[in-house]
Formats: sequence, structure tokens, C-alpha cells
Amino acid sequence: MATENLTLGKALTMGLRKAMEDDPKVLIMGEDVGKLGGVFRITDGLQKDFGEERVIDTPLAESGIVGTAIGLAIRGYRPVCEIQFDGFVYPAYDQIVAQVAKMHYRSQGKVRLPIVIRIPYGGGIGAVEHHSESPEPYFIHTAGLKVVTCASPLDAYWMTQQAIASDDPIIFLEPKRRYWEKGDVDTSAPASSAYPLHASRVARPGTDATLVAYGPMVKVALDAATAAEEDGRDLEVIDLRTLSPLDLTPVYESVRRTGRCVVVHEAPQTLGTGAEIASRVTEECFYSLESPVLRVTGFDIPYPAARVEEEYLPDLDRVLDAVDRSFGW
Amino acid sequence: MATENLTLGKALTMGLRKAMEDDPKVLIMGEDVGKLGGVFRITDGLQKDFGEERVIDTPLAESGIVGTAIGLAIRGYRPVCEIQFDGFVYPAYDQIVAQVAKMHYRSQGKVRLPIVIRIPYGGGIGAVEHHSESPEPYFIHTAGLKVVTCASPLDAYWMTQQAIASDDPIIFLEPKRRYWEKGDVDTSAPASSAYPLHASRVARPGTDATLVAYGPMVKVALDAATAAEEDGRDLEVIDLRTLSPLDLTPVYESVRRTGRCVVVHEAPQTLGTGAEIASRVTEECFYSLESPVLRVTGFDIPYPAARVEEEYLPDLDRVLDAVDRSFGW
Amino acid sequence: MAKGATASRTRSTRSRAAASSEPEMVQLLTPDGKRIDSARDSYGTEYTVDFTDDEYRGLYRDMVVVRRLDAEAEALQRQGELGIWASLKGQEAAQVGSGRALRPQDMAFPTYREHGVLYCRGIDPIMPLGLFRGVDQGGWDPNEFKFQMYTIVIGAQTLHATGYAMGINKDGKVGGDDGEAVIAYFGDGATSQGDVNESFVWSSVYNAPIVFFCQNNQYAISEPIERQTRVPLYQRANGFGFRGIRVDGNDVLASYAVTRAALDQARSGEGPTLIEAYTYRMGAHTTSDDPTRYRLANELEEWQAKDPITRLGTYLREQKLVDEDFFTTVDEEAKAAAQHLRERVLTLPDPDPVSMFDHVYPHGSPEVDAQREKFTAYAASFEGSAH
Amino acid sequence: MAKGATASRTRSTRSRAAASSEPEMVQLLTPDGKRIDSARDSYGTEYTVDFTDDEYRGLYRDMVVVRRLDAEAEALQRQGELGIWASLKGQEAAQVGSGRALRPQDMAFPTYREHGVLYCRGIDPIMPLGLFRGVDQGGWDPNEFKFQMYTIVIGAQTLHATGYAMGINKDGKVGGDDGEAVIAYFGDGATSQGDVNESFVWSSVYNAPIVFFCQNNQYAISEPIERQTRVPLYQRANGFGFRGIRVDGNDVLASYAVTRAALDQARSGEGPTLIEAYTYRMGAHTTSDDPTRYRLANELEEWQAKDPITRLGTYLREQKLVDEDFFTTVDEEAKAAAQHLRERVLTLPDPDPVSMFDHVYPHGSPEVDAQREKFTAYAASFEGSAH
Ligand SMILES: Cc1ncc(C[n+]2csc(CCOP(=O)(O)OP(=O)(O)O)c2C)c(N)n1
Ligand SMILES: Cc1ncc(C[n+]2csc(CCOP(=O)(O)OP(=O)(O)O)c2C)c(N)n1
Ligand SMILES: [Mg+2]
Ligand SMILES: [Mg+2]
Repeated sequence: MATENLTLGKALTMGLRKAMEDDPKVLIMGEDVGKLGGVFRITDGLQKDFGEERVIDTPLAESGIVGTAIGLAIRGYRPVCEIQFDGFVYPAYDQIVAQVAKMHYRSQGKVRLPIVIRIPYGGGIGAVEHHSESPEPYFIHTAGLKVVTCASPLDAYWMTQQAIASDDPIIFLEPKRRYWEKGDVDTSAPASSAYPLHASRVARPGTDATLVAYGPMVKVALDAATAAEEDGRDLEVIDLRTLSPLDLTPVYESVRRTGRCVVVHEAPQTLGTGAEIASRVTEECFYSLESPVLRVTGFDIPYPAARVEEEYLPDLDRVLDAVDRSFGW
Repeated sequence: MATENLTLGKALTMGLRKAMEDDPKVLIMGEDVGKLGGVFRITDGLQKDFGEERVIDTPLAESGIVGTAIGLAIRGYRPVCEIQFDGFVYPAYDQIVAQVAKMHYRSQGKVRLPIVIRIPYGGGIGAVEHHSESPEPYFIHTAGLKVVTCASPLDAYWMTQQAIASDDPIIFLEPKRRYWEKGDVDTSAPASSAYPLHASRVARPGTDATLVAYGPMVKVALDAATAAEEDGRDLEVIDLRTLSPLDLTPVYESVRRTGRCVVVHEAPQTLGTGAEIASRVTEECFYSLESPVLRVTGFDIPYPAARVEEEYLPDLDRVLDAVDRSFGW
Repeated sequence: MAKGATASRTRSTRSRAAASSEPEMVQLLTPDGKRIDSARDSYGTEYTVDFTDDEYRGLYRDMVVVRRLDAEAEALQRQGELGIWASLKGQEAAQVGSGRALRPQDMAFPTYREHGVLYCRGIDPIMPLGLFRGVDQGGWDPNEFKFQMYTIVIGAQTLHATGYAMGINKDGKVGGDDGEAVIAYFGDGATSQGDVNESFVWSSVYNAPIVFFCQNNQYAISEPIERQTRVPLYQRANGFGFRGIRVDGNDVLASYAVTRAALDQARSGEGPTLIEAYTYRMGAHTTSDDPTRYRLANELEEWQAKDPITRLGTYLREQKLVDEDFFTTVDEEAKAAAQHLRERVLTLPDPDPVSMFDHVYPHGSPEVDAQREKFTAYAASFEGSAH
Repeated sequence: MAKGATASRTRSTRSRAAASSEPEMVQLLTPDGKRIDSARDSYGTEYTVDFTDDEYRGLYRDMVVVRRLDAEAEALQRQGELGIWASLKGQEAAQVGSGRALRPQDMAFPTYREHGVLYCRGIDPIMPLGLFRGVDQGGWDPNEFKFQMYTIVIGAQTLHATGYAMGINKDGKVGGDDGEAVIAYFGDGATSQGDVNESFVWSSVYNAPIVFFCQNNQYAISEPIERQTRVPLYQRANGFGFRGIRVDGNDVLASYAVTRAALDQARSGEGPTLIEAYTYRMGAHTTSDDPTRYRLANELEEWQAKDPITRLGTYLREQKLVDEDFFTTVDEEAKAAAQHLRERVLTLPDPDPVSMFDHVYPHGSPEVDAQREKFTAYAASFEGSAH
């Protein structure tokens, strides 16, 4: 038994470390991942312990990071690429959506690219432009990529290892505003005890309405559910965890019981993740819905200046407002 | 009166030509747009008539095309960039979503980028990989870009000119499989007679169900509506034309009458355009819907080999099947 | 053909060519079939080849077969059997020369035009036709044949090649004759892409065992080389910290010698080289292209005088390495290969539509499975009907 | 300061520096404050400056003020008034030298660190603080001041600069002293980005009137220059077909002279130049950074001996261009400017939240309007409540 109270960031570090210990083919590559340990220190200490050959400070170019990771994967390595911030993934876009996503398909299964692309994402940290974005819809829409995100230190620890062990190319989204939040992790538990990578989870059972969230918004949804108790409403919260493929079975099951559904995410609303969830939930639960699936999301504007981001980001009040609207429909 | 029967491709050419005549600041730039007139000959003859300073064969790099267009726009030009095929827009992704889309916002309106990015898109032409994609969801999700597509020679002619005259940055999607289809265009009509750029249009009125389509799928939807007549079903077809902003008012109005809605597009289903439409229509027309909004789309797979693309692409049968399912719900 | 070429490095007395003057080009066989004993690049490396008669004949045979197969594919496209075809005509020497210079352990990353290199790697020439016919994206096993998939997105493969070469370093597989090396193919147009330049940065910084083989065929579709650069392309390498060499890409001997030397330098830990193979695309960009719109017939004529096959034929003839029968035999061999290709293309089966749902992910996906199932049921609903 | 520098081109007898040896660097003022009359680059261009006493004093004043404002911004960040700050400390000479070399009609495209250039362009130094405080993305009018917005996405602005320069050509605004030119700023790390290399391709091919001003401050956050290149950065330019020059970036005179000459060549139609200003980031990458994790204190000490301000101060003193009062006055001026900055930062108003819906599109959007309206109604529902 080695249960530790870890920050989400630290849990990621320990997950990466474990993956590197388990498989000598695992590489870490990106900008400043070496001595500095990454700007968020997620790779802290790894270069010291695993050497420069396995923890690689790369030249400053994201297409190069992902493109060379492809070659390393063809050579038999398992590269874990760090993109320094969400807003800097776009120079690598072609390599991600036209190369990584398609290689297995194009080669009829002959070429596997077990690449993990880690992206700290989302807002709420008072940063300058390009440092607070939620690019997940771009990747969820892209066939051939899998996309996951963690909301707790426990998931951070295990999902990192599972993603690296998977042969699928995976976009691993890290909720950067939660890096410093703590939770218990039993690092001595066997891998088999971990919750599956591509499965969503009921984070809080409830009966009156279903809140669907992921990554940084799980905490907001849970807080909203707690606050809603005061109004006598018992909200179920589902943490999606896997965004591609989506695992909506627990959502359908929930909405069939509650008849109401609110999806929460930071990405802009139009063709944000909520659009897909609303569409599928409506199709699957048509006769159970008492009101349309509502979305509480970022607005359809570029991410605004930090001093107004609190108004841009979904918060407890906006979630409760949507719940109210759902009940008042 | 100068009504001509033009192919959609020719109508685009004439629209571009007119825009260049009207405003000496309009530039055409891209790969092979000069002597060759583009691989689809859409810029045919323009370099000959307007010179190499206004019709610019660029080096082979999409980020460079869009990035330098930004600088030219800052300098007061109105660049029209051609991306040779849908699948080659991704190297320009950062310049499009992080630069073009945000400059006006970031500068609080001080910098305008009247750039049009033309992209021949979609499948059905028997091409090799990367030549048949439908990347519009990536751009629709991106705040700060506008996105339009034409389905007829008439729209091709006018929308080109309107997009170039607009100060908004616009992704202009050209349904390449329709380049050779003909329609009447009155090129002597005044610009004021043209239908507005950012408005959808009822392409065929009907009473029993609403089909929503755009670009290459409008014809499929119209054919399906014709075929449905045999089954005694009167389908309304709406040609969206503008994908960002979406103009769904006619769709809401229609669905409130018909109670049924089917959205058709080539892009993969998950977070394809249909997801947003379904979500909004459900929210706006909740009590009018007899069945959930159904989506007939590309599958969640990379675009397949040409010899099976007919099975991948939505066709008349798949649309009618969805209409049947809508009625049988 | 392992011992075919030798390259020795001695400081040249000639100084480095100035950027403005016409650059030197390594050549071992002139357009009129005269052998040049040896040639130096601007770094002073001396190149020569020391082929057996059989090896000379082999190179000739390769080029003739490759050109004939290419012509057959083009004809098949004209007859509607392929959707499109990208001809290598004119680039046989660059491709066979570099392709034969690869050692078995070396890995190649091609564009969509490297049919000659593919042939040298021992891959059945039917393979790329699947891509151009539209039945698959190329059917060979990239790792078995050490020849990766064709890449259509310009330049993308150069980064893959670089990463692979970094992996060779990590595996400690540089040094000595059994060291491994990588060759990345791309065109003149590709040199403008960010990815290609990033691959130069990476390769240099990590001293990767890689040869960048740029076939400058003078055009990127309709755009002449002046739209991509105002100095010779091989000079690009110096600014990134590695060697750049221009070779006569229509000279199979020089293409072989320079590539072999560069690969051997790479495998022994001396880092990357950029080779600019100066050649000409004799045909259209692809069968969809119409070069009469952008180039004059006399340009083609000029280059026909530098034809890579003719010049080696002249040499073989003048050196009496062959008799006239040889040419007849080779032509017949090539014709037979083409005929064989044609027959098999016609019988290439269309894929089963439901197979389009396969291989999206190594571990599969319930979403794709659900769509496959729905599709199968939907397709079945038509069975027996007129559809 | 228009007549400040002269550059004359004469073929140098010195041959071009070999890639391996330590490259030459244009210098006009040594670290210990000695004037060098003139210096040549490897192309034989000779640089000197011919400043009036006032101009020398002006450059000193600029650097001191710029450093003091920078320190104030850093202090404001430590006190929570800014979210983050990217200090220019150590790069004052490169920025003031190049910034003062711009003619009024020239256009600059900065990164996020060009506070010194911004100052030279006459923009109120409060302006960039809006970005770092999080109230806007920089408030100046990029076209009015001929200084574009800060660009955080590494390298992206180099393509914008190139396009703008192409526009100058199109407008016929090259040739003569009233010709226009562009300067694009970027760091050593940025040279690895595809975009920067594409901007080199474009600028060369279109002979754009542009100067690429790369401040090689030895680091990209924690990564030393060896992670980006194994040869001196200025050499990158040659392979793209234009001049590359290394200048002592801690020497304000040389930075001025080389930039002025390159801009004038650009404006007269001689195309692009890459200037590598060899300098040092004396502080952290930003206030979020901790350089003790990746570099040793003695490196900083070494560079402190080359401080750009000290060396000009020594020169002024030794040449008796100033008395001791001058230094006191300048320090006081700087302090006052800093104090003024501080006062105004504290009163920078937070933006009205509803303004976040403004300026998404020049022509607006009904979707954004609808969201603005809903937001306003929603916000109003809290008014008067505890929220
Ligand atoms: C990123 C990208 N942009 C555009 C294209 C379209 N395209 C295909 S081949 C080609 C020209 C390539 O020229 P070059 O690199 O010289 O190779 P070549 O075809 O001459 O062998 C272009 C523009 C593409 N395939 N990929
Ligand atoms: C495309 C992109 N990737 C990563 C970053 C994060 N980042 C900000 S500054 C920086 C280092 C830049 O180094 P350099 O170009 O040398 O400029 P300097 O900061 O030293 O002035 C990095 C990696 C970014 N801003 N943009
Ligand atoms: Mg070419
Ligand atoms: Mg730097």
C-alpha cells in the first residue's frame, strides 16, 4: 500500500516515470522537457534519471516534434510528445491529422504509431493569448486519433501509463488549471486495478438531471451538483475521460432516468464537444428527454484577455443557470 | 441581359475576374494559379490579363501562402489564396486559426484582414488520398473565420465577389465534384441583385420533412427530394450556403412545419457540421420535432480509397433511408 | 553491387563555388556517353565507380524496365484503368542510381514518384498501382522492404525519415559497414515547405544518419524552379550545417556514386548530406496535367539530348560491353514485364466496401464498429434489389 | 539620426569564414568601451557610424530608460500587477540599435520581447503592459506607429513581414531614400520553425525589401542555441540566396550600422538580409521561468562584462562626451519614466466583460450578437445580488 496525496501534475510525472521504467522504448520529446522539466515541470527529473537519449529537448518547432516522432515510432520507439501549450499545437496540425491519424489506416494496419501527444489545455490561469485554448474538438473530429483527458490525480497517473502502453495514437489533454489540485493515488496498485482508458465514469450519482463534463470542468460540474443540493436537486455528474471514442453509454443510461442533460466544456460552443453529445443523446434518448440537451461552453469568440476569462469560462453559476433552464423548459 | 449557361468552375473564374476588375487591390495567390490557371483552371487566363504582380505563383508551402497573405492584407491588399486541394490546407493551419482568425479581435478592430481562402473540397472525383476531404468543421469551429460554400454556378459567381468584397476573413469552399455542372448566370445583373452572402436559402419548398445540405450535397438532397415524391413525400431542401455564421432561421421555420429534419454532409459524422445543426435545431424546435434530427454523413474513418468512395459518400439512397427512419421513429 | 563505388575525401584545390556562378555538378558519364574517370564535389570528395560489366548492364536494364513499366502505367491510365499516374520519365538515372546505392539495411522514405526506387527495393511494381487505381494506398509492407509508404503531402516524409534516422542513432546502429542509414526523397518544390527545412534543422542538430535526395526535375507541377529558389538548391544544406552536393541526376553512375558515399558517411556517423539530383521531368506532372500550358517544346528537346538511358546505352556500346542483341533482349524483358503488369492490373479486385471500416485504429473503436454494423445492415437491405 | 551610419561596399580581401571556425562579428565598440573605426562583414561591406555627440548620448539614454522600464515591469509582475513579463535585459543594444536604424516609413514586426524597439517607435511604454496584465493584447495602433502587434506564436510574424514587404514591391515603393523596408524580429529558437524558413524562401524568391533581425540571446527558454543549430545562425541565409551577417548585439553602434545598411539595401531593391545579433538574455525567459535550473551563474557573469550599457557609458566618459551629471540625469529620467509607468499600470481599468464579444469580425456576426445578448441578460440577472 503506497497511497500518496499527489497533485495532478505530480501524478502525471509519476505516470510518465512508471511508463519509462516499464518500457525502454518510451521516449519523451518536446521543448524544454529536459533540464527544465517542462514549463509546468511535468517531466521534472526524468532527463536526469533516463538520460538525454530518452528525454529529448527538441528544436523549437511543433511539426518537427510530431513528424520526427512518427519516424521514431516507425523505428519501434514509443514517443511521448509534449506540446508546450494548447495554442502551439497548430503548426503540427498537418503531421497530426494527415500523418499520425492516417498511417495505420493507409498502410492497412502494417504501420503502427504508438505516439502520445500531451497537451496542457484550457484556461483559468490568467495567461496571455494562445495559452488557454481548448483545441479538443479539432482532434475529436479527426478519425484515426484517440483523445482522452483526465480530471483527477488518480486518472492522471493511470491514464498516462495506459495511453503510452496503447498502440493507438492518442492526444492526451492535461487540464492545466488543475495541475496543482490534489488527490489520493495508490502507486503500488497493479495496473490491472486501473479503470479502463476509454471509458467514462459516473463521478457523482444523481437522479434529477445529468451533467456531462471532462477535464477541467469536472470540478465545476461537481461543485454545481453540490450547490444544487440546496435547491433540492440531485444532479448526476459524468466525467467523460475519453473524448474519442466517446463513451456515452453511461450518459444515455443516466439521461433515460433523469430526462435532462447539460454538457459543460470550455471550448467554443459551435461544433464544440457538446454538439456531438447533444446530437447523440437526443437520438438515443429522444423519448426520455424533458427538455433539449443544453450546452454551457466557451463563447464563439477567440479566447479573451485574462482579466475577463472568468466570465468566458463556464462556472458554477452558468451551469446552475442551465440546469434551471432545463427544468423550466 | 447577358444570361449565360456556365459551369460552376467557369462561374468562379468569372467571379474572380470581376472582383479583380472592380478592385485593383485584389490579388490571387497560390500554387500553379498563373500560367496553368490552377489544377482545376479556376484562375485560367487571369495572370495573362492581370499580370504576374496580381496573379502570383507562390513557392510550394501553404503556411507561406496564408502567412504572406496576412502581410499583404496589412499592407492594404485583398489576397485571394488558393489551396490546391482540401487535404493540403493543414500546413497552413496555424496561420489560419491562430493568425488570420484572431488578428481583428486581438487588435481591437485596428487590423483588418480581408483575405479569402479558396479550397476545392469534397470527394466523388476518384482521386488519390488527401484530395477528397471535407475540412469545413475545423473552420466552422474556429471563431473569427467565416465559412461559405456554393452549390450552383449562380452562387459561385456572386459569392466569390461578395466574399472578396467583405472585410471578414473567409474560407471559401468550392465543391470540386460540381465544377463541371452547369447553370444559368446573368453576369450583367447588378451586384445588388445578388442573394446575400451569409444567408441560407430554401432550394426546394416542401411540407413533410426538412433536408439540410450544402455545397456538393445540395444536388444529392434535391435528387432525394425528387425521388421521395414517388413515395408521396414532399421534402423541403435548404441550401445552407453560409456555414459560419450558420443561418438556421429558415431551418427552424421549416422544421417547425415539418417536424422532421435530416442533415447531409460529406465530412465525418462526429463533430461534423450536422452535430451543430442537430443541437441547435433540437433546442429551437424541441416541441415540434417528431423524431430526432438525423445525420447522413461521411463515416468516422479517414477518407477511403476511391474505389469505395461511392459507399462512403452520402447518396440519394442513404438520404432516403434516413428520411424513412425519421418517419418510422 | 556493394563494392561498386568508391569515394575518397581529399581537400580540393578548387575553392568553393561562389553562390552566383553556375555551380559544379558531379558527373561521371557525359550526355554523349563518355566516361569521366572521377569527379570531385566542392568539399574535395572524389567520386568514381568501379562496376563490373554485369553491373553496368544491370543498371541499364533497370532503367529500361523502369521506364517501360512507367509507360505502361501511363497507358493504363489513358485507358481508364488507373485514376491518375505520376510518371518518372527522365528521372530513371537519379532513381536507379540512388536506389541501387542503398544497402539492404537502409530505409527509404519516398514521395509519390519513386517507382524506380521502389523497383530497386525489390517491391513488385504492381504495388503502387493500387494507389493510383484507387483500390488502396499502396500495398507493400514498408518495413519488410525498407521502403516506406508513398507520401503525397509535400515534404511530410522528410520529418519521418529524420525521426527514423534519430532512432538509428539511439539504437547504436551507426558506425561501420553494417551501420544503417536513411534516404529521404523529395522534389525541388518540396524544398519550400516548412517541414523539409525543419527536417534539416533536426538532422543537423542530432547528427542523424540521413541523406536528403532532392530530385530537382525543374518543375513543381507548372512552377519552374525559380519560384522556389534563386540559388542552387544544394547550397541550402550549408546554412543548416551539413554538406550539399549537386549531382547530374541523368547520370546513373554519378547518382550512384554520390548517394553511396553520402549514405556511407551517414552510416559511419558523419551526419546528413543533401544531394540535389539535377534532372528533368520529361512528361507531365501527372496524367491530369497539361505541360503545354507552361513550357516550350524546345526545352524538352534539350533535355532529351541528355537522356539518362541513351547515354548509358552509348557507353555500353562504345565500350563493347554489349552487343546489339543485348538491347533487343532488354527491350523484350521490359515489354514482358509491362505486359505482366498490365494483366495483373486488370484483375486487381475492388475492395469490399465494408473493409473501409478496417484499420482505423490498431485497437479498434466502438464508434467505428457501430458504423460498420449499421453500414452492413443497410447494405444488406439492398441485396437482391436492383441497387 | 538619419545620417548616422554609412556603409560602403568594397570587396574584402578576407575570404569568407569557413563554417567550422569561429565566425566574424561586426563590432564597432568593444566590451571595454573602445571604438573600432570601421568593420567589415564577410561580403566586404564596411560599416561605421558617424554620430553627433547628442546622438551618442541619445542612444545611451534610450538604453538606460528601456532597461529601467523593463525592470519596473518585472517588479510590477512580482507584485501581482502583471500576469507575466518577458524581460529584454541584456538585449538593449540590439533593440535600440536596430530600432533607431529604422526610418519613419519602415514597418516592424516584433515578437513579445521587443519593448526596446517599441520604445524607439514612439509608442507609449504602457502599451505592452496591457497584454502582460491581461487587459488586452496590446493597445497601440500597429499601422499608425509602423510597429505591428506582438506575436507570441513563434515565427508566425516573419511571414506577415514578408508579405508586407512583397506589398512594398507591388506598390513600387522600393528605390531611393524614401523607399520603404520591413524588419522582422525573432529569436534564435524561432529559426527552427518552418514558418521562419518559409519566410526566407519567399523573401528571396520575391526579392522582398526585408531585414530579418534575429536576436540570438543564446537561449530558447531553457534550450541553449546548440539545440537549434550546429553552425552560426547568420549562415542560414546564404543557402536561401541572401546575405547573412553576424553583429555584436551588445554593441549599439554596430547594431545600428548593420541594420541601417541592410534596411537601406532592402529599400533600394537589393533584397533581404539576415542579421544575427549575438547577445544574451541576462534575465529569465519570463517571470515564470527559473534559469537556475539550466544555466550556471558564471555564464551570466561573463556576459555582464559585455554589458551593452556599460560599454557605451565607458566610451562616453572616456571620450568626454559627457560629465558625471549626465549619468545622474539620465538615471533620474529613467526613474521618473518608470514611476510614471507604475502609476498608470495600477489604474489600467479591467475590460468590461461584455466587450469580449466585440471585434470578432469586422462585419459582426449574428451568432456572436446572440451570445452577447444572452450574456448581458444573464449578467444582469445577478445585479444587485451577492454575486
Ligand atoms: C502540402 C501539399 N501541397 C500541395 C500539393 C499538390 N502537389 C502535388 S505534387 C506538387 C508539386 C511537387 O513538386 P516537386 O516537389 O518539385 O515534386 P515533383 O512532382 O516535381 O516530383 C504539388 C503542388 C501536395 N501534394 N501537398
Ligand atoms: C509555436 C510556439 N511554440 C512554443 C511556444 C512557447 N515559447 C514561447 S517563447 C519560446 C522560446 C523562444 O525562443 P527564442 O525564439 O530564442 O526567443 P527568446 O524568447 O529567446 O527571445 C517558446 C518555446 C510559442 N510561443 N510558440
Ligand atoms: Mg519537381
Ligand atoms: Mg532566444
